[in-house]
Amino acid sequence: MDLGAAAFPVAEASVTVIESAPVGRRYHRLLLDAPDLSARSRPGQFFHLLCRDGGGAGPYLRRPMSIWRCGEGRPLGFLFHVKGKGTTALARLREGDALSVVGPLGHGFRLDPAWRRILIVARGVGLATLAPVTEAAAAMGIAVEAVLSARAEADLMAPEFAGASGAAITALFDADGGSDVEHVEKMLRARFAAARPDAVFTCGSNRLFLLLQRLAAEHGIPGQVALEQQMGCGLGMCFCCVRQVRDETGKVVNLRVCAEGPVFDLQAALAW
Amino acid sequence: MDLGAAAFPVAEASVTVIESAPVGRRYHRLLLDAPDLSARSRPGQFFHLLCRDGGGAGPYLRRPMSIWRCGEGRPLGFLFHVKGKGTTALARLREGDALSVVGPLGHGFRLDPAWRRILIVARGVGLATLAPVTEAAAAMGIAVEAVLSARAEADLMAPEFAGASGAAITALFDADGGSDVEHVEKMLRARFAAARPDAVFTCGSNRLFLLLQRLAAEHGIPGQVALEQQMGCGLGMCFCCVRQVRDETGKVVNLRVCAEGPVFDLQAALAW
Amino acid sequence: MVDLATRIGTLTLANPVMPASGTFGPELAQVFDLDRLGALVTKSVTPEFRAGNPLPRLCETEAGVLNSIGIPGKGLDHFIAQAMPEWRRFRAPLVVSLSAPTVASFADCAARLAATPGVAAIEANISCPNLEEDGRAFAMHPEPAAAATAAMRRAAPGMPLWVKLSPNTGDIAAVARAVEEAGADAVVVANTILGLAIDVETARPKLGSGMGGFSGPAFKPVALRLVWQCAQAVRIPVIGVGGIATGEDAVEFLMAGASAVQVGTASFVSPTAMLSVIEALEKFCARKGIARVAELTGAALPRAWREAAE
Amino acid sequence: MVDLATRIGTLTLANPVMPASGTFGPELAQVFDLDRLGALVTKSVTPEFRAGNPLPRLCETEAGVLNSIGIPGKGLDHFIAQAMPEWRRFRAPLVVSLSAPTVASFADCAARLAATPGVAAIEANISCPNLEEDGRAFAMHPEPAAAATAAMRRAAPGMPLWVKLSPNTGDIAAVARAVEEAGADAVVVANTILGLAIDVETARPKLGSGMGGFSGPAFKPVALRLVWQCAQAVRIPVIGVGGIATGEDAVEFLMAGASAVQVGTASFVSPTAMLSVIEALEKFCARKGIARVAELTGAALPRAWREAAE
Ligand SMILES: Cc1cc2nc3c(=O)[nH]c(=O)nc-3n(C[C@H](O)[C@H](O)[C@H](O)COP(=O)(O)OP(=O)(O)OC[C@H]3O[C@@H](n4cnc5c(N)ncnc54)[C@H](O)[C@@H]3O)c2cc1C
Ligand SMILES: Cc1cc2nc3c(=O)[nH]c(=O)nc-3n(C[C@H](O)[C@H](O)[C@H](O)COP(=O)(O)OP(=O)(O)OC[C@H]3O[C@@H](n4cnc5c(N)ncnc54)[C@H](O)[C@@H]3O)c2cc1C
Ligand SMILES: Cc1cc2nc3c(=O)[nH]c(=O)nc-3n(C[C@H](O)[C@H](O)[C@H](O)COP(=O)(O)O)c2cc1C
Ligand SMILES: Cc1cc2nc3c(=O)[nH]c(=O)nc-3n(C[C@H](O)[C@H](O)[C@H](O)COP(=O)(O)O)c2cc1C
Ligand code: FES
Ligand code: FES
Repeated sequence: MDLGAAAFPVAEASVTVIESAPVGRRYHRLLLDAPDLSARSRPGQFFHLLCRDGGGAGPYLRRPMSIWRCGEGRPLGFLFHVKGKGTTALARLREGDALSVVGPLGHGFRLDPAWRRILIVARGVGLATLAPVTEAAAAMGIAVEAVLSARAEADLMAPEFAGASGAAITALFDADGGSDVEHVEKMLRARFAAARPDAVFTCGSNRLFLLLQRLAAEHGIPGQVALEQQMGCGLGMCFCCVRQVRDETGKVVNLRVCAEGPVFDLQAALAW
Repeated sequence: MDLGAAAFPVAEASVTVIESAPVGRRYHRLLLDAPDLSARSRPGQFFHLLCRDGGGAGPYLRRPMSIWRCGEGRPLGFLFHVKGKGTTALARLREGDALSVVGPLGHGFRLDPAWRRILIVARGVGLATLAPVTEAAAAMGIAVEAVLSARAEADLMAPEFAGASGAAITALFDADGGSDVEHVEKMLRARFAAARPDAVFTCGSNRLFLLLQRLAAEHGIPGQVALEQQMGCGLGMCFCCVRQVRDETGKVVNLRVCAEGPVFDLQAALAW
Repeated sequence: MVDLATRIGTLTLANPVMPASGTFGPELAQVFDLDRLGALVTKSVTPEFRAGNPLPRLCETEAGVLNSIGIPGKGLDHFIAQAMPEWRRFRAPLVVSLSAPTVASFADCAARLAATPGVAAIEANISCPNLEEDGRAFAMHPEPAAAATAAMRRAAPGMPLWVKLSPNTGDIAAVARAVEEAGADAVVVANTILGLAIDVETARPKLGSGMGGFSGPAFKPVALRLVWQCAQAVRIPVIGVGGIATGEDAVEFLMAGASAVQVGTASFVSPTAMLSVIEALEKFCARKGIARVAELTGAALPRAWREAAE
Repeated sequence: MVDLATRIGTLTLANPVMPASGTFGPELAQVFDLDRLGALVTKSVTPEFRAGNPLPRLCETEAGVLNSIGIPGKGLDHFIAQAMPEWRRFRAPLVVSLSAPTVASFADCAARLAATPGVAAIEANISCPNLEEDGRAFAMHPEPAAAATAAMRRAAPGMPLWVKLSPNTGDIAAVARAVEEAGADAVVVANTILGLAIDVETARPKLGSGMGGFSGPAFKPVALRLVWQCAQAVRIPVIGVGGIATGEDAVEFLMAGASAVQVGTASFVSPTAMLSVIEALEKFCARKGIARVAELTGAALPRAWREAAE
């Protein structure tokens, strides 16, 4: 955790929804009035959200959600796939409703000021997790190239990804075969040859993760991956959210996505 | 049950709220668009309401609620005290929301066309249960006198009681001692002497019930009382809603408020 | 067209959905055609008149209810003379739930019910106190459960005999095996589990009689586990009950090894719940391309995984 | 000012609210000052390294959760060497939950914990499989429960010893009496109850290991009943746990006979739940004019009614 200076770095707080809007056919975004939490949040961290609609209906447990927008003086934002009970309740929230959040949680992405250029490979709503990296990189003068893969054009959400970062985006769609692993491999190899990135980042697809892991290893490029796992407590207490990760000695151990992650070293993480 | 002609006299139906409004400080009224159910409902019957606010939040079991307004071509209405979890959820419903109702249930009041004049004694929200009697009596040319007892003027709801029936209302308030049993007894005795009613009706207060039972017995006037009891099924299946009632032979038996009631003979019912 | 028929021993039901004892009565015919149910199950009948327990008899909890009704009723004579003619108006098979204070009384009553036209099966509610064992429920231990079952079996040889087990035992599989060996045709799993709620304002239990039986959706994970354990312990059919409110709930119970299901508390919240369960079961099978609902039975048991692995 | 202090044997806690084992860790210090709690309770420590159970390890139900975490951990040596220094940073008394596969191992581990500075009490989690009894949990029957308790009592004579009981037994009062006689200073009632959930799309249990432990608000009525039964069976303090999420829940458990309460699953939904419970308890007592929270203990038990009646 990036503990910062606060005595209690993680807050349980009730905050107000300032925007709630559908994005494309299957996604939704929420902006929250939470200046203190937004300022404390770092790209790659997440919040644990109590998914209760305005009337109080929703599933018993909280749902983990990556920070999509954050920063000093900006609303705290989430962008999510409306999938099951929890996200459906979240999507029913309206401007002015209260939302209980716990966070910021977990370890976020690490950006090295020495880097000149990074490459992001994201699929589906994985782009929500990586979106704040583009802005943070831009602010540090690091150029961002992104390869976004989606089912179809309506699911791409390129503006939601890039924000004001000016990232250069290549879009791949299932429909035209553009997102096939072989095709992506060819494309990435060409990129690596043309302008080798200083680091790679990924989230949202097991197949793209495996591909990027392999190519990055081959080219000796460091990388980071944000993993997902079902959560109970979100804080590191229940041990239900483990993923297999290789430790320094190469041994496979179970690490908690909420506490040791959600961002892991690209080569240490195992496929899921 | 007044079964009527329908194959299934009791419906489980989702109906639409057409009005939802507070009444005084502690009460609330709901009007529902349910033409068929409203036409089939009789004064003294009740519905079992699923108390879920617009968001689906509310207690697990339904809540029994007397019919306050009903009839051919009229909305189905309920008037209730906002008391606990269930009624709070009900009061949160808004115009256009759906409400699941089961009913009409139970045996209502019986009115004899030969009667000329009846007397109603109600306290608090008990008047909601007796309100439709005034209108039914008016329609049959039976004069209605009503004695309404309430904590304070704001809780009286005389217009909610009388509707368009033209009932003659005497109001009694706790504040000025008007609702003391001794005072009510004196008043009722004077009425009985001046213009003996053909029948008496009561709901809402154990003390007023006992008083009316005693006076009616003394004067040989038939009467009816609507009882309340906590319910599970509302249909007669669970036996949780029993009250002690004297059967024809004078033996005290447990009868189900939902199935044998909620309206019982004034002399047969026992105090609670 | 999905075949919804299910067999419980010699009895074939048109579909696997029926009410749970004590949460059902002919009164529900005011709401829908009861002949659409797989079977009808009466509230428990006792040999003698019983007034029932003190009030309040029911209280609400998080997603469930506690009850302590106390099996009020007018006794077996009255049941046979007055209630049976009413039940015979329905075509769906009638299961009479029977509760008695001694082994001998269980046997007597079973014989009388077996001689009553219109009784399709007896469901023995052995969760009641056993007067010969200090009031401990028959269903708590294998021996008294088997004794009651064997006595009923002898007294009513031809009559389908279901035995309803209790969650208030440390080893329900052992009880299930004991009643199977004693001649039961099916086990019904399970009755309510003992629970308690306290009114903090009065410092008294919320139910008039203190503890009560816990049921409803909150109880479902426990009931489902009991069905799963019994289905692996016996060869006779298991009838699942506890917290079932939706078609999906029913599918879970069937997959855990039940051949049929009972719906109890859910009917209080939605009197038409059983119809919804039947319709949803049919839709589920159709969507999954399952021709007979009976194929669902046990589909999630370890033995099914092993078979799938072979 | 309400006096919130509570006594568990020789140990006095500043207030009766503490976490339930396995749902708590030093990580919660990121959210609030853990020294505001009556005690700290570690997740169960086992003698050896354990990897834990297959995924998924948790699933949601109606108002509750099922878990099958499998007590992953690095073993007792690591706990004493690495975790204890971290725990010693807190001032609230530390209760170490201990789980072991044999009676001898329970005794060994208890002796080692008794020799470790900073351990205020041992909570023996005897719901784990007993390798000497075919894997049946110690807590299922009085004899093995008493054997484990007696062995720990001998191995760690001066150390406060709490024994955590399981709902998965037919007679928890008998188990409570047995561990009391074997020397326990308190019983913790109760661990999770066995439950199951099935994914109807895949026809597989929702938890990787099949059945799991059921906890949360849906479990509360059963846990409260277990506390009520144990409080009437033993003279040692009972610590209540199961579904507690609010101050009112805690009052119910105290009135049912508990001297303190533990909060488990509720902390997942609200990490500050324990603070809310402490504050609400204090407010409740103030409103009712109760000077000491300890007066609530047992206020709803039949013996309290009888005393009131006299
Ligand atoms: C650290 C982290 C960050 C995430 N960030 C985002 C994000 O920015 N946008 C987004 O759309 N999704 C994100 N997810 C996934 C998101 O948490 C799930 O989609 C969500 O929990 C689904 O809940 P549901 O009730 O709608 O779906 P259901 O399918 O009904 O959920 C059932 C259960 O499965 C769990 N679950 C289902 N899918 C996932 C998943 N992919 N990861 C973890 N648990 C899951 C739920 O939490 C719940 O416990 C993130 C997950 C993690 C762990
Ligand atoms: C046949 C019948 C007709 C009724 N008609 C009306 C009416 O027209 N207007 C009105 O305001 N109230 C009426 N009541 C009472 C109404 O049902 C209760 O006020 C309501 O159930 C309270 O629910 P709650 O969740 O808000 O309160 P809570 O106090 O939280 O309820 C807790 C439990 O107690 C039960 N309960 C509480 N008070 C009563 C009561 N007086 N009668 C029965 N059960 C109760 C609830 O149903 C619930 O099970 C009627 C009751 C019955 C039986
Ligand atoms: C109000 C009520 C009364 C009950 N009465 C009986 C009964 O008389 N006999 C019996 O065997 N079970 C009785 N039960 C238990 C149910 O038949 C069923 O086993 C239990 O409620 C679990 O199912 P459910 O969760 O679907 O309600 C009763 C349950 C309730 C809620
Ligand atoms: C995820 C999880 C892990 C648990 N691990 C343990 C454990 O290691 N040792 C133990 O004694 N109890 C364990 N428990 C049981 C709890 O301590 C507690 O007894 C139970 O959850 C009931 O309380 P609750 O409803 O407040 O959660 C665990 C419970 C959960 C939900
Ligand atoms: S969610 Fe509990 S440890 Fe990660
Ligand atoms: S409420 Fe069930 S019998 Fe009346």
